[in-house]
Amino acid sequence: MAEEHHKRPVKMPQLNIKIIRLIAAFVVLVLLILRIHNVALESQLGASTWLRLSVSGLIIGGMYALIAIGYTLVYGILFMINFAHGEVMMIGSFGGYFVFEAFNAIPVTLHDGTQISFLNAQPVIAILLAFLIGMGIAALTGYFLEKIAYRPLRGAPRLVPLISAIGASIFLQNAGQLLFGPQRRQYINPVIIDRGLGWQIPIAGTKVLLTYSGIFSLVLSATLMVALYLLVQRTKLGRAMRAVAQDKRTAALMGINVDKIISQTFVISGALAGSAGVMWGIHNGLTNYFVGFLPGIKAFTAAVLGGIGNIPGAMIGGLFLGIVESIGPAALGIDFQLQDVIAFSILILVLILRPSGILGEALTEEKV
Amino acid sequence: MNNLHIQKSAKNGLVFAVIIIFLALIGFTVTAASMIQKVFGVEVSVGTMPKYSALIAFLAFIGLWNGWRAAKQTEEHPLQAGHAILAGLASGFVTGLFALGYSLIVGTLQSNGVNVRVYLSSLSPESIIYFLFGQSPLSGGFIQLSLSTVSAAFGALLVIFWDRSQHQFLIWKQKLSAWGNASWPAKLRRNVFVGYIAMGVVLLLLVILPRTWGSYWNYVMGTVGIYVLLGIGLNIIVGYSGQLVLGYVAFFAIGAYSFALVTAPEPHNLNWNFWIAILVAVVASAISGVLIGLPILRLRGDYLAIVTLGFGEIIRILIKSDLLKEITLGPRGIRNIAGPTLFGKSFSSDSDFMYLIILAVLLSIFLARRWQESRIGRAWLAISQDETVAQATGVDTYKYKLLALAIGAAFAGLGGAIFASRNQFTGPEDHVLMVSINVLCLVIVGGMGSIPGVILGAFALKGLPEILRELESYRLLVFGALLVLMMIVRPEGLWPATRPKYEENSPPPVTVEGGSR
Amino acid sequence: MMMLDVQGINVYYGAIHALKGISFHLNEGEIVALIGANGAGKSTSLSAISRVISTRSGAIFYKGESIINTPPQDIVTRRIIQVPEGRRIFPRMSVVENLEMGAYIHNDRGKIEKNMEAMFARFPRLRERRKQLGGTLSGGEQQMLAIARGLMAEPELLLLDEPSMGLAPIIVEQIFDIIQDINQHGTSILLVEQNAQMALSIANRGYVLETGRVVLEGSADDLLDNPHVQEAYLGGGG
Amino acid sequence: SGAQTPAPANTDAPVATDATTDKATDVPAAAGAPAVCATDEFGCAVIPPGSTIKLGMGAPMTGDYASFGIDISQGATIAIKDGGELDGFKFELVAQDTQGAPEGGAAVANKLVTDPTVVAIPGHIFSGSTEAAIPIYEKAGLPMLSPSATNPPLTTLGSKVFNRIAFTDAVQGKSAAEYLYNKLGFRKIAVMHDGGAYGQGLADVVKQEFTALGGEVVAYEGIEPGKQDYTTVLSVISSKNPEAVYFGGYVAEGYILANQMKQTGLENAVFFGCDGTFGAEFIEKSGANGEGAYAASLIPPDSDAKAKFDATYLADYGVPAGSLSPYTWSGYDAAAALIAMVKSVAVLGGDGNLYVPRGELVKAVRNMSGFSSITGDITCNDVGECNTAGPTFYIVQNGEWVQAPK
Amino acid sequence: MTTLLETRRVTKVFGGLTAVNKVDLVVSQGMIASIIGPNGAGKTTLFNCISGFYNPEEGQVIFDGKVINGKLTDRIAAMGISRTYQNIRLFKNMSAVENIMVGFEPRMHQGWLPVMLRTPADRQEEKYVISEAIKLLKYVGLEGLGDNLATNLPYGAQRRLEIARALGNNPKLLLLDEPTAGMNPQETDTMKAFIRSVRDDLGVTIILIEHDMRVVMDISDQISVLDYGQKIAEGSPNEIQADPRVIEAYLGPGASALSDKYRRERQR
Ligand SMILES: Nc1ncnc2c1ncn2[C@@H]1O[C@H](COP(=O)(O)OP(=O)(O)OP(=O)(O)O)[C@@H](O)[C@H]1O
Ligand SMILES: Nc1ncnc2c1ncn2[C@@H]1O[C@H](COP(=O)(O)OP(=O)(O)OP(=O)(O)O)[C@@H](O)[C@H]1O
Ligand SMILES: [Mg+2]
Ligand SMILES: [Mg+2]
Repeated sequence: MAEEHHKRPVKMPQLNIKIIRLIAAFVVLVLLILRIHNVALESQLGASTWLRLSVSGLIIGGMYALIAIGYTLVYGILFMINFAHGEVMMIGSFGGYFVFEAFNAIPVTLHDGTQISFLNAQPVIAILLAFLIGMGIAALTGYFLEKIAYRPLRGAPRLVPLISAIGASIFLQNAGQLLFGPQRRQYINPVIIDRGLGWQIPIAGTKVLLTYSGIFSLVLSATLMVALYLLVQRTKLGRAMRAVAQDKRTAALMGINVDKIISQTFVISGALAGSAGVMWGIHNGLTNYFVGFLPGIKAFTAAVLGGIGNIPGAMIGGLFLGIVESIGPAALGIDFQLQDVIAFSILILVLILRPSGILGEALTEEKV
Repeated sequence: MNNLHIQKSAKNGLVFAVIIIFLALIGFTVTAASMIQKVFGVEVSVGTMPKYSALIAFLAFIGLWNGWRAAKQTEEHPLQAGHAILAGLASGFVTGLFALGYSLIVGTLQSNGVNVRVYLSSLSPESIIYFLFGQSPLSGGFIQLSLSTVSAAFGALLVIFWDRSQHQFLIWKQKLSAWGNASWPAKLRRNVFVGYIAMGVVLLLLVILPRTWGSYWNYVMGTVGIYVLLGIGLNIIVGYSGQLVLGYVAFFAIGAYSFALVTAPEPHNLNWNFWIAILVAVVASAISGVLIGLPILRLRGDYLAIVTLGFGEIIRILIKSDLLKEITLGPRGIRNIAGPTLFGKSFSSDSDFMYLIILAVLLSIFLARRWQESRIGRAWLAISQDETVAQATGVDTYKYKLLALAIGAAFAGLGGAIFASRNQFTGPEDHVLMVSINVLCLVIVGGMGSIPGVILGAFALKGLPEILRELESYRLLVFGALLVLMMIVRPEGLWPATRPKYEENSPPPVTVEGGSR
Repeated sequence: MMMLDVQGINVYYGAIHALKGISFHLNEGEIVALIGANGAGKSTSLSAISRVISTRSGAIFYKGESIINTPPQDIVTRRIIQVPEGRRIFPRMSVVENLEMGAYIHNDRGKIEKNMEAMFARFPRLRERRKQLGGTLSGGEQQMLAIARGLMAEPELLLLDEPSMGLAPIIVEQIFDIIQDINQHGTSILLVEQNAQMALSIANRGYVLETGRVVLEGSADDLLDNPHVQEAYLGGGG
Repeated sequence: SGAQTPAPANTDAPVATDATTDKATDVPAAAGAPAVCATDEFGCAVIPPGSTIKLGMGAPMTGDYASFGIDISQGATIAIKDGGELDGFKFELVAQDTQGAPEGGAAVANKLVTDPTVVAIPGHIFSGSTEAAIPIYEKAGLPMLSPSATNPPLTTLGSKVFNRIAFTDAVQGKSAAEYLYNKLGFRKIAVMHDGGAYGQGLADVVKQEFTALGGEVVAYEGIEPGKQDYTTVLSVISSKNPEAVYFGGYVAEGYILANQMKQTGLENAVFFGCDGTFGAEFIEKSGANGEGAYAASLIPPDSDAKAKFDATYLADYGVPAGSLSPYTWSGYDAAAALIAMVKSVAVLGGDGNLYVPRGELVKAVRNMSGFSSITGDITCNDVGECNTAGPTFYIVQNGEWVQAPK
Repeated sequence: MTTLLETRRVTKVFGGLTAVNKVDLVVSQGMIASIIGPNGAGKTTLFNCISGFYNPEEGQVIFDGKVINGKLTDRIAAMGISRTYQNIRLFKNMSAVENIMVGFEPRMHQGWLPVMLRTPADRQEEKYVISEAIKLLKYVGLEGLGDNLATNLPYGAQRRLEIARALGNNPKLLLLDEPTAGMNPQETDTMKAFIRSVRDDLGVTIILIEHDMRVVMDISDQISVLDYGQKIAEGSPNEIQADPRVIEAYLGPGASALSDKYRRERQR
């Protein structure tokens, strides 16, 4: 199975089709540019608006990217779409929620006698712990998910684990609802990353608010992504993961414990999802059992957009999708309701032009 | 019995501890107990908890299972009674300890006036007290501990009995199958008329049942039937031609909406005839299949999956968007969709619809089989297994893939039209991603590429949740778990596909177990 | 001393009974050849020793200890290394990375570097291609890489599966030279080959497998002179 | 309440079974059946001793709208508890999962009509699911009183059984537009909605009415609910400088918008919500950002009935009133009103069975008048709009909802 | 003899690597032509250019007088070029007969409608294909194994099944990529005879890639040698065996000579 996959089959593009495609792409591009140009001229969207749009796109995109990496990591190794990944993120987000909630309940008296919560007295500890716990339980969920729902299906036809993943996703979502209730729960952020606070950047007469929580999310996701990239490229564990991805049996012949590596992959991918979950909570101020569904689908899209199985691809795909989603409707002058229509249309367009994603395997022709 | 065994048993106990505590946390213990009580014919009165005996029965059942698993894990042949019971005891004890711990924590919190429910919403005071058998946390916990240990030991005993009787059981089984292969059942099986008679009985049932089983079952079975239709369509795309499509609902939506728009008084007041409208729906879906297929069929595997998923979402969002509100009435949906008429007479009762659906399903099975068992089916299969080589062997892959998509879409369109007509209403909420996922699941749960599989799968996917309604809010939880279980137990599907035979008088072919590639 | 002792192992692929109670052994320092037709079970035997497939019954002893319950990764740490059929290079890893994968069980960086140098010295072609991705190497280069990768683990017992398959005659020559050389440096070798002529000419002893059974065994020279072997595996004595 | 018709102890008249209806309403020709059952259009529901009188509800209990279904059904359950007994018979709520979809609505309706002891439906939740269910209940003669199906045309379908206490989008939208234009004096507003039938319905009406009054709707945007970042759309709206942002949708999106308006240059625009965004949750989750926001409501915020309900809910389910989804109170009211109506028509038969004449009940619900409830008095008109009064508008001041000047 | 296939300065580049470099090849009707060369010389790549998998950057492939490069693989198959693969590529989960029947695809004409209606023409075609496929099965010596899934067949049988599938569309030209790889000498001899009989019985022209010199030298009418993508020699088996460049780049001292060498070494 492994061999069938790493030679990602791409059909031989024929010359005429190529030319037609190029022309079509060119026409679409010109139309897009014209449209954007017109809209930009007509609407009075100032520079500040564009900046706001880009920043919010980047932040959302960063989170998509984090989740997408989890998808890609697992896909790279098992060639399966881990449909339950979004739910793992949801569970992570509850981990962070409960840490904040608990810390908020602990009162602390400051030197000057004022009463504040431990959450605000030691925000750094609180945030760190929230991430640790969120990532921890998400990692644990990932670990058991693999062990229970996927490991028995090793070697089954490709779509079977997908269905198992869908079942697991339904299970986890409902477990979340039953455990924590259907209502949304508000994330009590430490004040220093409150969603209303941030840097005021004056632009063209108005001010643009860059929230601390947003920038924090962005920086954190960037850091995590780089760390992960280094892990996969530079460390022995990373090499082992790549080896397992390329050929499980031969990997075993090198002395790699394949099951262990797969477990570890799920743990890492779960932890990433968990961090995204906590971030999502902090940035948006709430969580509930359904919070993983939409980002899950989006991140999956991002992973494919970037070239599924490819870690830098997932990052780029996530950021790209985030930005397209937020700038797209404004730039094209389309109703925001159609945000996802634009996002998916761009996806289709990109894949038609680059059938294996933005950074997917360089388009070599299949060797037979 | 060594350290390793003890460790294994403890680990098993831990697993069951997690299960028990999870079930308690989501309040499933109460629901399970009430169901047990109901099975014994005692209704649970409103606003009260079931009897404690029901809870004991439920916990004992889990304990038996716990002990069973623990004893099996010793992997001894033959099983030694002492070891097995010890393993069961150990495992049960570990589980019990955790149950005790849980009881203490939750019970103490509860008695100290903490409203646990604020954090864990299923954990009502009554359910906590119920879990503690109405006792103090400590004594309630000890009841749990002893119950778990004792029942696990009995579970281990069961294994021993099973082990002892297995040999006998196997002999019986062999005898039975030998007899089945040798005497009249075998003759019956080989007789073609038996097949015809069986088919006749099924047909007769299909004719009689809709009249007799009431509107609810007509509705549920009608839904199952519509999903069979969808399943057969998607099976052509995914099962036969091997293209993973996750946005199948798009074609369903196009079928439902085009049918609705040409028959409903609002918004266009066209009021077309039912049969013409059905045709329109089928053709519109098929054309949309071709149109979306043209640019994207070059994509393979998961790239195709995500693009079609996107397409499904695009259609759904467009339907409810402001942009198309004039045409589709936006999120409100379309009402007063026409029902079937024949010679000016209306056939819109639930059993009429059931017959219509049965007819449509029979027709689609007939067509799907025709295609499947022809050169087209072979070409699809070849494409699904090795597209590159199929093409180099002379198969016009592009054409066949488009054909599969168009036919699959047409079936979805038919399903959508019947669906809209039966509900007399359709709205964007009917065409969400879950529909695609459900149809994909039923195709694979049933056994990819197999038509009987699709039918079984549709019962599993759409019938099961209806049956599980008894479970109330645990319905989907259990359903999700069952889905995972089904895949693990039968990865090749409930009724896997087989290949037809062409060579006469050939020796029986060697088969390989499992569907692994 | 008997290094590897395989006693009556049975292997099934689903319903296919691939190995029907095969027994053979290998003494320290030997080259032992397994020959036989397609599907005779040669590769399966090697995989059974590496424990990447499971045996239904039978025993395998390595240096006197049973390894039947040892997982594959621990087989490798005991320095039983398989160079699998069809090379199975990691296609998206560079030559260097592939070699490092071979040394996965080792942690001593210095020694790994040294071994890698030794491999490059033995296969200069690989040094030229050190940055190239494994998947783009030609068949012969891949085969060299596969052997070098196996040697990076510092094997005591090397299981070689058809090292000459699909290679140009001139490369076959080189490969056989190398095998002999490795053996002379103290590694025992279990060699599976279609090219029975060559295999037996460098081996000490050999076994002939047919449809999952050992049908002949003996010293390499005896086998080379055996009329059945000559007819079936040596191309009519050519 | 109590039996309106005296129960004749021994009527020999066989009870008619309506051929067009389902088994559910078939009444065995029992000696104890009251005469009214023979004449009733739909026959009688027979509740044998030991059984409960069931109210059936179709609601999303799973999926992304589960909080609506669960909250409303739990609200209704409290009403059941408060409803007490009728001649020794208890009431029970059977809430079934529709997942909020029309398909699920029809399935549940079909399921509920097969249970002969289900007498009335305090539902469904969501207009689509309701719409698919109406024809089924129509046939079986089960009166509906929906707490939350607000799509205006539902009452124009000519249904005998469908009634609702949620007020329609048309009524609310019109008064909101007038309030914005006349009372607050705004001339440039942005209109937003969540893309759902309810939210968009409202937004449409507001847009149309506001324009008709002479105002300008500078932006009309739908958002996709369930997301948690709407800064992009708000940024674009902010560039059009509206004086107010009207939003049709639910509180979950409402407070996110109110919060994010402050980050996107809409600090000075007024957030004007609807009854979907009313509730303590809005204040709790928008904090200072919510100050000055408007919403509409049926619920008197400080009524005793509401306080009592909120306390019971917190005790029973651990959820504070602030986190409840809108319509939870209507769920209580719908169930309470139906229980009262059942009590008014049910007859205890001579055989110990309780008989509920279905046709009578349908009529009783439609003729309901002056039933007092948490959300105000319920009086149904001839098409089943039981809440024709306009909404009251509220504004957040100092972290509390107070009634806005009329 | 008429020319069936001609390549003119065919060139295929991968990234920086010129895998096939201006190769001219002429194959006449009825020939068995062999292509040999070191690993990575570009033999398989040349096959891929001929059968349409790759579109050469430069040069032309002319089959039966028509330029075919740039055409899709299924069109080329329909014109009468069939092939097998270096790593067996069967439709694993289809039965052996079905595999062959797929090979008949270019010769079948019934569309989805006739198939749906099961018209007499369709039935007749189907019947014909089944009987022909079973004949082919017999021809390649797999009689009785037809209903087995391809994946369950032994290796040698799979190789022959691949050839049977390739013969399904009644090809004029058959490309065989290392048909005897992984076979022992006895099996190799059987395959050699079989290849010859395909040419003799069916009149199919064959191009063969092989590393086994006993096969190549015995049955080839013409041998072309590739090295680093270029054709370095061409001629009859005797000419090639004697060509010093070929010996240096490819043949080496020869297999039997080698084993003698080892034998002597060990005996010392
Ligand atoms: N993964 C598998 N699934 C099913 N059967 C298999 C599998 N691998 C091998 N077999 C079967 O097991 C038997 C032995 O195969 P094995 O690969 O060990 O043979 P071999 O002697 O190495 O042959 P070769 O010369 O072709 O490499 C054959 O009949 C083969 O078809
Ligand atoms: N799809 C591809 N992408 C990149 N490089 C390729 C591709 N296919 C082949 N090559 C390279 O082109 C060269 C020629 O390969 P080819 O497969 O034609 O060799 P060959 O002569 O068939 O060798 P062998 O005898 O080992 O099969 C090799 O160096 C190979 O690595
Ligand atoms: Mg082998
Ligand atoms: Mg080759």
